[in-house]
Amino acid sequence: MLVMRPAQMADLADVQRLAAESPVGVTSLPDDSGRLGDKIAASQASLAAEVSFSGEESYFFVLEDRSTGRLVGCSGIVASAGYSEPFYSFRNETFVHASRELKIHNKIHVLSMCHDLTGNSLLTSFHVEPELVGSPWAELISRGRLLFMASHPERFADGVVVEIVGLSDESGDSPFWDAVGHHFFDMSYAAAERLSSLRSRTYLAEMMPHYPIYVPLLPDAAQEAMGQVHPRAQLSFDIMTREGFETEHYIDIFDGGPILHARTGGIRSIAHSALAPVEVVAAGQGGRAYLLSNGGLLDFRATVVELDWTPGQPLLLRSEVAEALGVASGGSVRLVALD
Amino acid sequence: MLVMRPAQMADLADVQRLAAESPVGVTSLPDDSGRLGDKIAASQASLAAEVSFSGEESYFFVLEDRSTGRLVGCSGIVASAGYSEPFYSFRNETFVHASRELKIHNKIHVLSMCHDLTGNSLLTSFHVEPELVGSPWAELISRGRLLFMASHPERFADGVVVEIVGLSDESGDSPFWDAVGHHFFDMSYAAAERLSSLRSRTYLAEMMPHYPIYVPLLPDAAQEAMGQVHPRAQLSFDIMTREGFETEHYIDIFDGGPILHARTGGIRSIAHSALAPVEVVAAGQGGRAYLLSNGGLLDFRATVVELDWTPGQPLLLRSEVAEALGVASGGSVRLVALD
Amino acid sequence: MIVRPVRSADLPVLIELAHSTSSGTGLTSLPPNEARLAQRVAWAEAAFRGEAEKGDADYLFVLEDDEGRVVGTSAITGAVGLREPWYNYRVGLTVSASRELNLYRENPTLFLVNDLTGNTELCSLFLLPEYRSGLNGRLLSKARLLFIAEFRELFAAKLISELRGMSDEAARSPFWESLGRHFFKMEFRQADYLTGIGSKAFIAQLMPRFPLYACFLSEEARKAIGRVHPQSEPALAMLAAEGFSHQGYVDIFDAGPVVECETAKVRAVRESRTLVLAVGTPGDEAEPFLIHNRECRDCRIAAAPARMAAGTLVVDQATARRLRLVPGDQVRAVPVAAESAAELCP
Amino acid sequence: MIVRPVRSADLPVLIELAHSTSSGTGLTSLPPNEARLAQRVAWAEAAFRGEAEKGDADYLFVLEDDEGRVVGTSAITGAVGLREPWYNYRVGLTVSASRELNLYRENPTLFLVNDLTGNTELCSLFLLPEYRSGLNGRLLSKARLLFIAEFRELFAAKLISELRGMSDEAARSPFWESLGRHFFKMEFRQADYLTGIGSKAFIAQLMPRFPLYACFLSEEARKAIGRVHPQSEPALAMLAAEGFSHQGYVDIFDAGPVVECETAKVRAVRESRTLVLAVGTPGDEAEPFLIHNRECRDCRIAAAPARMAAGTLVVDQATARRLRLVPGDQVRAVPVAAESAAELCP
Repeated sequence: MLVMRPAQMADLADVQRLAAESPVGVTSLPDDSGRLGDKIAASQASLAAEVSFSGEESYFFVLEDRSTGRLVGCSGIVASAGYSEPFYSFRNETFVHASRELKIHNKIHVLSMCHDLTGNSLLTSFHVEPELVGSPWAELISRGRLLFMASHPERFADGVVVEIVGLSDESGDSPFWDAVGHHFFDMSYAAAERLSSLRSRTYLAEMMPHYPIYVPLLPDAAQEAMGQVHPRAQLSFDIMTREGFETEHYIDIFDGGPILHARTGGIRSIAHSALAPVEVVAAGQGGRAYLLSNGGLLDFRATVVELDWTPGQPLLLRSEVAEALGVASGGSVRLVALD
Repeated sequence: MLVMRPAQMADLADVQRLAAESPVGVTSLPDDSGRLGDKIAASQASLAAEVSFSGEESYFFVLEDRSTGRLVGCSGIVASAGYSEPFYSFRNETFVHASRELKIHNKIHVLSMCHDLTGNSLLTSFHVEPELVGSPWAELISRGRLLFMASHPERFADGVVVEIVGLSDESGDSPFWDAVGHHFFDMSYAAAERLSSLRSRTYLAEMMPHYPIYVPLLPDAAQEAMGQVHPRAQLSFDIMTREGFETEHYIDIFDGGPILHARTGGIRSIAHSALAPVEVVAAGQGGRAYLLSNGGLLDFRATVVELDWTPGQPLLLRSEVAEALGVASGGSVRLVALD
Repeated sequence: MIVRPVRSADLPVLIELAHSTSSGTGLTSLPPNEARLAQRVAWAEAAFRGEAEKGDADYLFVLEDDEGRVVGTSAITGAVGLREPWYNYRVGLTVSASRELNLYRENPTLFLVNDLTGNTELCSLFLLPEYRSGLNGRLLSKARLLFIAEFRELFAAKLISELRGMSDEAARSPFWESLGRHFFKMEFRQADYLTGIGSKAFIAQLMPRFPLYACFLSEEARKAIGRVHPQSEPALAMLAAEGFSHQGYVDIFDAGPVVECETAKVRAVRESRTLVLAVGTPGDEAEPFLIHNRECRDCRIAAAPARMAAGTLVVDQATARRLRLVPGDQVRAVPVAAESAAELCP
Repeated sequence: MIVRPVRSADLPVLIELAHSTSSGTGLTSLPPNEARLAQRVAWAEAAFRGEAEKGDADYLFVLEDDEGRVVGTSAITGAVGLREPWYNYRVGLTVSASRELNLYRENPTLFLVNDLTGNTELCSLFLLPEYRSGLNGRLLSKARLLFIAEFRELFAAKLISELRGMSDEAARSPFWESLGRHFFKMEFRQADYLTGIGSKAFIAQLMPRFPLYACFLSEEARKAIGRVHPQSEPALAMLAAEGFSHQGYVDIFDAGPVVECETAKVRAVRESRTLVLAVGTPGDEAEPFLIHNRECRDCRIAAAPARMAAGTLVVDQATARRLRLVPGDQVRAVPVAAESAAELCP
C-alpha cells in the first residue's frame, strides 16, 4: 500500500532523487539539496503553525511505499502564490482594433503580463515515478492535496492555480521561450529554468517584456506552443482538468504552458468530498475505489482503497488501512470517489 | 394593470417623452425621434427575424398602463454588445511593483481600457416614471427582459452586462469625466454624453487613453466616483445586484459608473424561472407576487400578478390577466417570484 | 524651368503625372485619385491665396518647362496632425540587465507617438524621369525651402520630411510584411494608397497601440527600420546637405526615416538673401542660384547661374524673363549647393 | 588650482565634501555614504589605471588648490546602463483629434525608456561655495571635456548630463510629489540618496512602466518637466555653450532635463589642439585656456591665461609647475570660453 504524508527531513535524499528525475520546467522541484531541505523545513513549520488565513505557508508531501519505505512521488501546495514576490503570468487577451471609416474590425490576440493570480493557492512540485502514471497512486499524490485543502480551508485561498509545464524538445529547447523570453535574456530555456529554480522565478520575470505581446507577430511554432502541455506533464493536466480547472485564460511567461485556475469551492474533489465516521473491521469488502485522508496536519495521511460505502453510513475500514491512516473506530476520515 | 410589451412605431411620441425624462448618461435613450424610431424599427425587425445565435439584434420594450394606454417605462436588450463596433470598458486591475532589493511590494490600482465584455448581451435603455420607483412595475420592466431571455436563449449570449450611470452633479459635471475623459476631448461630460448618444459611443471611446491609467494619480473626487452609482440609477443597480450580477470588475470609461456582469444561466430570474401550464379561471386567488410572461416574440407580454401557485401544478390565471398576456387555457407562461 | 503654385488648369496633367508615379509605390502623397487631386489643387489655391489655416494649408508646386509643360511636383504642408492625429514610431530602447546575473540585452522598441504634430512637412516630390538631370531635381525640392525662408510666419519652427522606406521590386515592404500585414489584411500598396487619399489616421487606428519590441519583427523588417529606399537616397542626401537629420522617427508603415531640421537652421533659410535683381552677364565664375520673386500667390522660383555683387544678383535675360521680373525688382536667392556637404546624423 | 584624479588618500576630505553638499538635495552622485564613496574612489583608481571596462569606468576628479586642499569634484561615467538599466522618461506627445468632430487635444506623454544606455555621463559636479569664483567652476566642469578629447576611445559617441530638476527650499520636488510619491512611500531626498548609492535601477522597478499621460500629474509637476533647478542654471548654460541641448529626456524622479551632445561636436573636443608647451609671458591679450598634460593616470588639468603661437602654447612658470611640465612637453588645450554663446535648443 502507498501512503501520502508530509515530507520529513529524513526524506531529503529520496526527495532529491525524485527531483533529479522530474522534467525541466518543474522549477518548484530543484535538484538542489539545500533548496529541497528548505522546502521540507518550511512545510514542517507550516504544518506546526496555527494558521487562520493563507499566508507564507507551504506544504510538501511524499508518496511512500509502506512495504519498502521507498518514496515514489511528491507534491506540494503554496498557500498564497506571490505572497513574498509577485506571481507573474501572461493573460490571454483580445484587443479589438476597429475603424468605422474603413469598415474593419479586427480581433488581435495579445499576451499581457499580469499579476491576476497573485494570492491564489498554488499546487506545485508534482512528480511520480513513471511506472505509476495512470495508476490510482498518481491520483493520490496529486488529489490528496485537495483533500488536505478540504480539511483545512482556513489555510488556503478562495482560488487555486496549477502551472503546467509547457512544450520543450529533447534538447531542452522551448519554442515559446525562444520566441519570447530569449530576446530579453541571453540564455537557453533550460538554463533559465535552472536559474529560476535555484534563485527565484520573479528574478527573471522582472526582466521580461512589460508591454503586451502581439501574438500574430510570434513565429508559428511559438503560437502553437501557447497553452500546450509537455508530454510528461499531461498526467497532471488531465487530473486537474477532470477536477474542473479552467485552462484557457493564463499561460506561463517562460514556456507558454497553461496555468490552470479554479474556485477552491468548485474543485470536484473538494466539493464532492465527505466526512465519514470510521469503524475498524478485520476484513473489509471491496467495491468502489476512494481517496481517503485522515484530515490531519503534521500527521496527515492519505491513501486509496476500494470500499463498499453508502453516504451517511459509517465507513468500514480494514485495520491495515486504519493503521496506515492513523485512525481508529470513532474517528473520521474525509473521502471522495477515485473516479 | 401594467403590461410590458415590445415597442411599436406608434409609441414613438410617448417614448420620446420618457427619453427626455431619463438622466444624462443613459446614452441608449437619446432624446431624438430619429434615433428612437430606428430603435423601435430595429426591435420589430429583430423580433420578426429567425435568429439562431446572438448577433446584431436589439429589443426594445415599453411598459403600458392598460387602463389609460399611457407608457410609463421602457427597457431594451442588445443581443451582442460590440457586434458592429468594439465595446469599451475600463477593467479594474492590480499591478504589483516590487523590488526584492528594497523589500518593497506595492499593489497599484490601474484602469485598463479593454474589450473584455464585447459579445455579451447588454441590458439598456431602462427608465420608469419616478412614481413607479420601488413598485413591482419597475421590477417588471427591468426583469421582464430576463424572462424574455429565458424564453429565447438562442437569441442571447452566455453573459449579460449592464452599464449603470455613474456620478454626476446637478449641473451635469462628472468628477470621473473631469479627471479622465476631459483631458482627451475638450467638452463637458454632458456634451460628451449628448454627442455619444447622437452618434456612437465608440466614436469618442477611440479618442480615450489607450495606456493604463494609474488610479493613485487621479484626484480624490475621481477615485471616489469610480464604481459609484448615480442616485437615479440606484434602482436599476439594486435590481441587478439582487439578480446576482457582479459589480467589481469593470467601470464605464466616461463616468466611472459600474458595469455589471453575470453569466446568463446564473441570473436569478433566469435560473429560477419556470414554465407552467395555464388554466384560465374567473377569479384567481392572491398569494405571492410573480413576474409572468407569455414567452412570445412580437406578441411578447409580461406583467406582475399575485398568485397562489405550487410548482409542478397548473397556474390558475384570472381571465383579465390571461387576456393581458394573450394566453389561454392549455397554453403556458414563464414565471418567477417577484421577491 | 520654373517652380510655381499649382492651378486648377493643371489638374489633367497632374492626374497623368500621378498615374506615371504609380508604377512604383512610395509617393504616398500623390495617388492617382482624381477626386483627391482635385481637392488638393483647390486646397493649394486657397493656401497660396492666404485663406487656409496652417493645419489645412497644402502648398502644392509644379515644375514647368519653358514650353509650359508641367513635369514635376513638390509640396509643403503647413502643419501636420492638427486635423487628424499624425503618427510615427519613435525608435527607443529597452534594456534588460542585471549586474548580479551578469545579463545584458538591448531591445529596440517602437513607440507609437504623435510627437511631430504641428511641424511643417515637405512632401509630394515627383519629377518625370526624363527630366531628372541638371538642376531640375534640386530646383523642385529646394524651391520649397526658399519659399519657406520668404514666408516664415506661414510655417512651423521645424521642418520634417518622410522618406520612402525599404521595399523590393514588387513594392513589398519587409516592415509592412512583418508588422502591418498582421493588422490589415491588405497589401502595402493599398495601405499606401489609402494614406495618400487621406485615410492614414484611420489606418493608424488599426495598428498596435502599445510599444512594440522590435525583436518580434523579422530580421529583414528590423533592418528596414530607419532605412531609406535606394531610389530616395538622393533626396535624403539633398536634405542632409541642407541640415536635416534623422532623430529616431520612422513611418508606421514602411519604417522609412523621417528627417527633420529646425527651420531657422536649414541652410537655404539661413543663407538666403534678399537682393536686387540685375540683368547682365553672370560670367564664367557664376554659380547656380535658386531665385525667388518673393511672391506668394504668384510665386516663381528658378535656378540659374548668377553672381552677387554689391547687394545685387546678376542673372541673364532669360532667367529674369522666367521670373517675370525686371532689373531693380527684389529677389530672394541662395546658392543651389550647400557650401559644405553635411552628413546625416545617425 | 588643478584638476586631477581622485586618490584613496582623498577619501576623508571627500566625505566632508559630501556632507557639505547634503544640505541641499540634488547632487545625487555624491551622497554622504562612506562605503559608497570608498567604493567609488577604488573604482576611479581602477578606471584611471585603465583597468575598468567602459560600463564600470568612473573617472572621479578633484579640484585641488595650490595648498593641496581638495575643494571640489567632478566625474565622468564611461558608459551608463550597461550593468543595470538606465532609465529616463522621454517626453512625447499624444494627440486626440477628429476632423469630423472638430476636436483637438494634445497630451504630453512620458515614455519610460533606456534610450540613453551606453552614453558617457558627466556627473558629480560639486564646488565648495567659497571657491565659486573666477575660472574654478569652468575648470572643474570643462576639464572633463578636455580629458574626453584626449582619450576619445575610452568614451562613447555621445555625452549626456542629468541636471537637477525643480524643487523648493525644503527639497520638495513637485514632480516627485505628483508621481514618485504614489509609488514609493518615501521622501524625494531619500529616493535621491538611494539613487546616489547605486539603487536607482531598483527604484525604477517600482515606477509605472506604461506610458504616462502628463495630464494626470499636478500642474506644478507638469511645469517642472524638463526644467532645471535655478541653482543649476549656470551648469546648464556652460554645457549649452559647449553644444549640449535638451532632446526630450528627463530624470524619472524630478523630471530635470538631460542634456546631450555628440562627443565629436562638443566645442572643447572639436576645438582643442595638441601643442608644445612654452614658458614665457602670455601677455596682456592672453585669453584663459584649459590645459591638459595629456596623461591619464597622472592627469593634471589647469586653467590659465595662455597664448598660442606657431604650434606652441605660452604659459607662465606657475602654470607649468602646476601641470608638472617643462617647456617642450606636449599639452592639449582649448580656450575656456566658447567663441560664440550657443543657445540651448528647446
